[in-house]
Amino acid sequence: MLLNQFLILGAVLFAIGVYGVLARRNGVMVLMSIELMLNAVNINLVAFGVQHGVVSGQVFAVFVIAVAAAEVGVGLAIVLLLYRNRRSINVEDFDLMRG
Amino acid sequence: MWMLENAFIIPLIPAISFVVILLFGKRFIGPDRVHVVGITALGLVWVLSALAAFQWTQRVEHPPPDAVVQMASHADDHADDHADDHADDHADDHADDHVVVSENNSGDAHGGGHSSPLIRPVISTFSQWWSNGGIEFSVGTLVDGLTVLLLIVVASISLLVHIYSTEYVKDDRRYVHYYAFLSLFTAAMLFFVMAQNIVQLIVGWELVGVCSFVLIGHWWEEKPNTDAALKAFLTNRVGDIGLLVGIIVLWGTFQTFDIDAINTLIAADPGAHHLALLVAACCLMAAVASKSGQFPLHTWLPDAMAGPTPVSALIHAATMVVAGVYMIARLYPVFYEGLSVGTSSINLMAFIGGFTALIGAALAFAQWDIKKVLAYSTVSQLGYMVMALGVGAWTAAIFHLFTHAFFKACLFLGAGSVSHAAHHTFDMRKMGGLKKDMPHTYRTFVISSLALAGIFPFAGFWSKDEILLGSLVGQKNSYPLMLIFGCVVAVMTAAYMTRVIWYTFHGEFRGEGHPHESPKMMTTPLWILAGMAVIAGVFNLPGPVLEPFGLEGLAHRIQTYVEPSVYLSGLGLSHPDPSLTMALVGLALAVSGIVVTYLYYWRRVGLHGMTERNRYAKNGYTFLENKYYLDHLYNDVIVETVKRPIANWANRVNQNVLDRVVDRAGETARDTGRWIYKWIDQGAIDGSVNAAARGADSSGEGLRAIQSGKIQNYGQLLFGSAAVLAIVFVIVV
Amino acid sequence: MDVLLAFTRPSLDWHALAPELTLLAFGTLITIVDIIWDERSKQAMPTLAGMGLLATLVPILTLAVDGTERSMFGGAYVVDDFSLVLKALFLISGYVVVLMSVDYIRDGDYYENEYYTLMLTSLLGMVMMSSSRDLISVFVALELLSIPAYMLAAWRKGGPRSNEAGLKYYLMGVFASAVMLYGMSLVYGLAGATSFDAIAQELGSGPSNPVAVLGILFVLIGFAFKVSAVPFHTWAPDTYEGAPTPVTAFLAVASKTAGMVALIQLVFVAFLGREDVIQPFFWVISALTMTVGNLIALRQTNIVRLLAYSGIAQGGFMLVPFAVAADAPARAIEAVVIYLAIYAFMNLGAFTVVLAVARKTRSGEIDSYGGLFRYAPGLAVAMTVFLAALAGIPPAGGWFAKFGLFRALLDAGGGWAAGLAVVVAVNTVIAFAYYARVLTQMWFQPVADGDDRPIVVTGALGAALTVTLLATMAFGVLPGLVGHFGEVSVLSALGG
Amino acid sequence: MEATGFDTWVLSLAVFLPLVGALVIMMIPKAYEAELKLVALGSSLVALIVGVYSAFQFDYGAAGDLQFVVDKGWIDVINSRYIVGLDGLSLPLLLLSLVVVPLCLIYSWNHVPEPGNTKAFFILLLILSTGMNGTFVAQDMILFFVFFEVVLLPMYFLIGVWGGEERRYASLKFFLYTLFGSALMIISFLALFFLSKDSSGELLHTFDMRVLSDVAGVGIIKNTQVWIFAGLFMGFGIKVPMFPFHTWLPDAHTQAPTVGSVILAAVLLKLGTYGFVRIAIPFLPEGAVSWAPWIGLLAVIGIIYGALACLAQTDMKRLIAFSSVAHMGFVMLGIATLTDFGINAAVFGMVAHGLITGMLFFLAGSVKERFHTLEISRLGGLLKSVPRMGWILGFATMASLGLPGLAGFWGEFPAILSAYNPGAGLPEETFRTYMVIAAVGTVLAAGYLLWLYQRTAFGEPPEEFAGHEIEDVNRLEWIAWTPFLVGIVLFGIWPNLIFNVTDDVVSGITASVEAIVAGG
Repeated sequence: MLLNQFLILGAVLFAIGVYGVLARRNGVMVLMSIELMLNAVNINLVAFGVQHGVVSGQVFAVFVIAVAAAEVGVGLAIVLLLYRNRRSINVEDFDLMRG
Repeated sequence: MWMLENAFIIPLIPAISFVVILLFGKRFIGPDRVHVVGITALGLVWVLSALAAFQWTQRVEHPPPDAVVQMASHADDHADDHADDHADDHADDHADDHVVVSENNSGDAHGGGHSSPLIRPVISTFSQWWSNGGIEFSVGTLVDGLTVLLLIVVASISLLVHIYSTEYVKDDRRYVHYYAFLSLFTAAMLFFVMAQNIVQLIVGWELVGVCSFVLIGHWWEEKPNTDAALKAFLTNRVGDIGLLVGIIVLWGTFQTFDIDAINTLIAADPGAHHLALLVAACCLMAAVASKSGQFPLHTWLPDAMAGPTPVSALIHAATMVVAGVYMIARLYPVFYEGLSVGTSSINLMAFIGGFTALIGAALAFAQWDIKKVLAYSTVSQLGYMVMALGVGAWTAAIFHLFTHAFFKACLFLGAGSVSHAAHHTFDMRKMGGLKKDMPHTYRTFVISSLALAGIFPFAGFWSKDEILLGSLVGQKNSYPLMLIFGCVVAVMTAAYMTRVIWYTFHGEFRGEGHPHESPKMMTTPLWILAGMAVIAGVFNLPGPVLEPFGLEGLAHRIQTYVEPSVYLSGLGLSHPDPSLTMALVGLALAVSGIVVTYLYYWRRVGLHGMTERNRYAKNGYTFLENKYYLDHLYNDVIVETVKRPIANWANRVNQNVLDRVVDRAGETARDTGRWIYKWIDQGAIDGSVNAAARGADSSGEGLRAIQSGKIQNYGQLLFGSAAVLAIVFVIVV
Repeated sequence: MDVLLAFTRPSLDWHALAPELTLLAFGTLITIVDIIWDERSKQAMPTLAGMGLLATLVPILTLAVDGTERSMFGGAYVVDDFSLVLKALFLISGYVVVLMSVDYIRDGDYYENEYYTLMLTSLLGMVMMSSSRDLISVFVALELLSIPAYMLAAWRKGGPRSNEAGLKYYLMGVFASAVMLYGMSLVYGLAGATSFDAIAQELGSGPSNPVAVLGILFVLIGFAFKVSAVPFHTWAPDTYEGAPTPVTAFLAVASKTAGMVALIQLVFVAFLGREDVIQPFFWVISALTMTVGNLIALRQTNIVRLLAYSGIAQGGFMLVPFAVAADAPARAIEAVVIYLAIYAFMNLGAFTVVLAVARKTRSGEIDSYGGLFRYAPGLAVAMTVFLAALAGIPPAGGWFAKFGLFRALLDAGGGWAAGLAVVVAVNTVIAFAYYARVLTQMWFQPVADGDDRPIVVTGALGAALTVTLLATMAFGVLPGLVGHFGEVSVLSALGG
Repeated sequence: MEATGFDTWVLSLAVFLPLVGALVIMMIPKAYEAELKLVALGSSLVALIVGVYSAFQFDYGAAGDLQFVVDKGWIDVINSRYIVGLDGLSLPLLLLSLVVVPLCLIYSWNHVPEPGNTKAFFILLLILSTGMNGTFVAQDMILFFVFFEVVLLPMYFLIGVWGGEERRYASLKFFLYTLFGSALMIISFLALFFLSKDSSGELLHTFDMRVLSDVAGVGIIKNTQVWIFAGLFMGFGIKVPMFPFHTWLPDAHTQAPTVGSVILAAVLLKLGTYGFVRIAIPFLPEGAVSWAPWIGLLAVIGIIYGALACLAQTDMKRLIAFSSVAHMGFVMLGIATLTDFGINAAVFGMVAHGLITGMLFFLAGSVKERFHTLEISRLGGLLKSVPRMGWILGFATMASLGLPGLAGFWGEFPAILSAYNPGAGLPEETFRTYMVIAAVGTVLAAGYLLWLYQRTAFGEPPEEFAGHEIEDVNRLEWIAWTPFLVGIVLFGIWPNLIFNVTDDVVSGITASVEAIVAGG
């Protein structure tokens, strides 16, 4: 099977995700980008799992998906909290503490 | 022989009296009565020393079998009773040395001109003093003729000075401390002269130095006194480098500190370790120069006159300053071999001695302070002794040491008595005509002066004559240069003493107030010393003088009793036969000196005012008055390095090349310390440390920039460094 | 496909799982109690939580006594001495943190019950982490301990700083774990299995493979983030400063320890074969972490932030042994474990003092410690001990931790190790420079704003203080106590 | 030999009694000042008595071997044990530190320096004492290290809390310097632990100093030895302090409170030199041989340099501090010769310097108390205003410039002497040069000390103090000082009191060094 294509897809997705995290100012978009990265990982895992013909890859992927859900939940909660207190979800604004 | 074996008691007594006076002086005894303690102690010391001297003569007259070195067996005893002084491995070859010694002795007993058997010194050692590297070093006493001679001298002078002082420093602000330290000094000096090993020599040497420091600075409220005290101590310290190194070299060569052993080893095999001995001797010469005021380290001695006059008499005329001479005599083999006295017609010691004698005498002319005149005269006489030792006339030197002690002490005490009368001034320009007011002082002063000048039949005549004789005949070949020095000095000595007497006792009284004779407590010691100045000569009369009276037996007593032939025989010292001509020449020179000066001052003939008229003479005079600018040299170079001018000499700065050079040197030297401290220590070393600290601090500040507070910068940093690491590792690994 | 269908229910060793289950039980219990009597239950919460943690220690003890090594889920989950030691450590530090929290949480406006629930959950994650020997279980444990921590960091609802702390921690956290996961996926891809032993076999040796290197690096980086190693530390200072102080202590100690545990497993079991990657990586990282942490700490004026950077530096010290992981594995693990144990107590102690002082001064500035020795000598002395320990000065505990590092390095020997040793030496010196600034304030300076009323130390804080102080001193005077645990954990971790 | 019965307790008591005292005092509230003072003095005195007892029980015939040895398990994981023992090398130094502490307590009995707080002050002194005593008896490197470090914090606080103007800077500097040194030192210890082999080539893996000095570094190749020695050199050399690591000393001394300076000079500096003799040289003979010339060089530089720096000082206390640099230079020179002569002299020098410089610092402290200045230019006429103190100062000065008959001499003279014939494998010419330089140093010493004395004691007291009635030496000072004065005289007159004790140990050390050098 075409392992490499999957890997490349994964890598590309991952790269996009990274770019998003580092470049987008909107908190929510950052969260999305992280999801993107996680899915890149899932693709890799599943692909490898199939290549090796073992189930663990998919199991791992399932775990990742589950955890990702939880993470995003917490993430949104925090962003919401910030929005309530600061009226902004622009990650650039949050630099009360530095140095 | 009990006294000789237990000689340690002698220094112990004044030591105890020191402690007693210092601790109980003020409270229990009472400031006005402390001298009783001191005098009693010294009286005791004197008796014991006399006893020791007597017992020594007995030992020489009827030597107990174990005292004579002839057959090898004694070598073994000796080896045994010294096994604890130096490493055992030495004991053996030590024994062999003795065999050699005895052979030598039988060899040149006749050539050496003395048939007396070689009497071993009485050596008694006490518990191990210190130990190191498994070797145990004992403290002990070495008593022989030289020791007892010094014992007598120190005890007598010190006793007389104690008595004299009761009047002289009466109601002084520190009467108690004064007597305490007189006692301590006496103790240290006695300890020094009976030292059994060279470490003890150092100890005594330094202790007397400290006492002189304390007593010179006795009136420490006035800065000049303390300056003088410091100058004395520091100059001696400079010499002590030599002492330290020299003794270390001796240790390195012979692996023992034991004086007896060292002397015997050298005497046994004169040729060996010549280089080491040369180094050692030169180093020790430096010490001698500093302690015994030899050129060029003599400048402290005149300043030391800042101390109370009795102190000057005791320490800076009779006893401490001869410590150097004593050390040469004590370790004579070292110097003899090291400086190859026997084989060359000139050597360091003789030259330094002669030269010192010369300049000392010359400087004595330029002084107006009576004590300074005497001080320079002391310098010159010490030079005489060193010169005598340098030419190999051991006995003559010691003989002169003996006689000189008495008449010079007498002169100092006389000067003290004068100033006591003339309102505590020592400036001869404020004296004059004291002859009638203080007859006793006058007479004793004149007698001692004659003795010093070397007029027949006073003590000085005999000893000086022997020195001149020694340098005439010398060892193996004569010392013409030294002979010339000696003669010139003889003339000058006579001359400057006459000058002193003129200015002090004759002419009109130039001071204010009514001078009066000093009380008994001061004149009595003067008379005693004057008496000695007359008769001290008899102790070493040459045979011919005595033949008419059929007393040949009494000839050369000092040579017989004092000379440590057991050490010297190996060196093959000779004793020149007395020569009438030499004696007459010496006498003539002295007389001529007196006569010329007499004419100059009393009869007003001669080149009066020459120094005013003649430019050269004037320069010469200034040159003398400035003591050859040596003081500048020391003050600037050496003392300024030590940060503060020790003598207040600003008024004597001359526009003189030497001086300007010296000034610069001084400036530079003085700031060295400060410079090093400022730049090297605080600047370079400490600076770098602090700089490191600052660097860390500021880099910390710089790094804080990373912590921008912006999440995404964090992210970039995170992923960026991740990427970098990844690339690096992927490539490298 | 039959492979996928061949599923057999794994055998569960209940004794082995007892600690986790107890913890879980108490977590749920707290929630239930909260639901039943919400307001009235407030007082009981800390007690419950504390009891839960102590209760959890019981099965751990029984397991330790029993001593047999238990393995489940095909080696994905192992209970051995190593894991037991660390579980105990987690629970004890958790207990101290609870003690620290009691008054703090009660007096501020916080959701109290959830706070403890989340803390227990996070601890559950840590406890699991110490047993995980498999990529999946490690990942799950990691998230289980992290997610509650994200929330706790933001726990001061109204406080913008706290929110910001939470956000930063969260975003960086998930970002890092995404990176880590990517690395894991690659590793998995090459090994074809998730269990560490398998990975060790597959990656262990053989020619270097860029993908493997990349995978390993990313995985390590994920945890390097967790232990706030430079340059992945950036979140730590801000989060520590913003988060409620007990939480900060929790993050600085417990979650850092968790990260270290994971690293130990990964490095010494899974990747040990690739020392060509591991050792240089950790050499660089640890040197960087120590130095940067210390240098920046020099410039801090806020005590918590100072402790944050000091914590980063300490993390750097802990990473040092990894740089000789392959050359001297036994000593290295020993060193790390010992360091973790001692660090937990001395750092918690320091934070406890900070809490106690802050209750009076209401300030985190170092200057507010002026003259502490005058009006609160007890606290001053305690703080002195903790700082001395952190600086590694006998007889306070820290010296033995540092000693462990040197020991590992010199056991490995060689120029690189010696070089790192010197770096450590220099850093201990720098470190003292800023600890000394606190000491200076406490001892040498006049009382800040002249207010020298004594400080009342509440019972809970007092208890926390006593525990940490005693432990710190005991470890210093009789390092054997802690040394023993280091030793036992080595044997099991290296399967020896 | 393993001790039995009460003797097993002797050393532990001597070491830990002060600590116990400190703990007890912590319990006593500040209000009961008299009580806690008594407890402090009591504990330190009992420790001293125990020490004296050990000195009497000590078998001087076997001064070469350890006595009162206790060997119990301590940190098994790293195979480090609680081993303490007393031999001829430790005994004098242990007694020194045991004597100094109670005297310091007495001295500060009624006037603890600003800002007061007797309790804390005494506690710190007692902890300090435990650290110092422990270092001198520890026979296990880790134990040694711990005690060596325990000393730091108390001294840090003594300087920092009770010190002068610049105290923060001085205390931190002192601390960081020493910390750096000891960090490198522990690295070297570990290197020794891992590399030492016994004669059969077996790795020893021990911290036991007895064993390590027996094997004397066989099996560690020379290069490694040199490196390990370098670490030890930093550790001990900074403590000594040797040029150029000395800059912490003047600051620390100048800023420290009087008793702080006294203890620093009397005992703390000795930890470094003791380390050289006890650890560095016997464990690494070859390293020592290759380092000795450089140590000697730094030593003589220290001698001259310290003296010159003294001449630049305007502050009495700082001058004394720099004189320490010079004096420790003599000690290090003695050690550098690797001869029994030199090392014995060094040990003597440690004790002598402890007594003399300690005395000088006491004096400086009392002068400061009475005149509120140590500016040499502002002082003067002490002999007049406070005669007894003036005389004691003179005495101490003389002792310090190495006057024969007082203790100072026996530290200097044999040290210089030993440089004439340095130990096996050392360049003779070099060391003879050192010898001469050192001898010159003695003159400079006389220079700056007498200069100091002239400026402070001689002359008339300056006007500013003319009016006031100034108290001369008071009773407490007499009690605190007399032992020092007696010691200086006693050891000066009969140096064998110390030489005899140390000689066996030292000979043993040098013998093994020579054996190694001859063998290699």
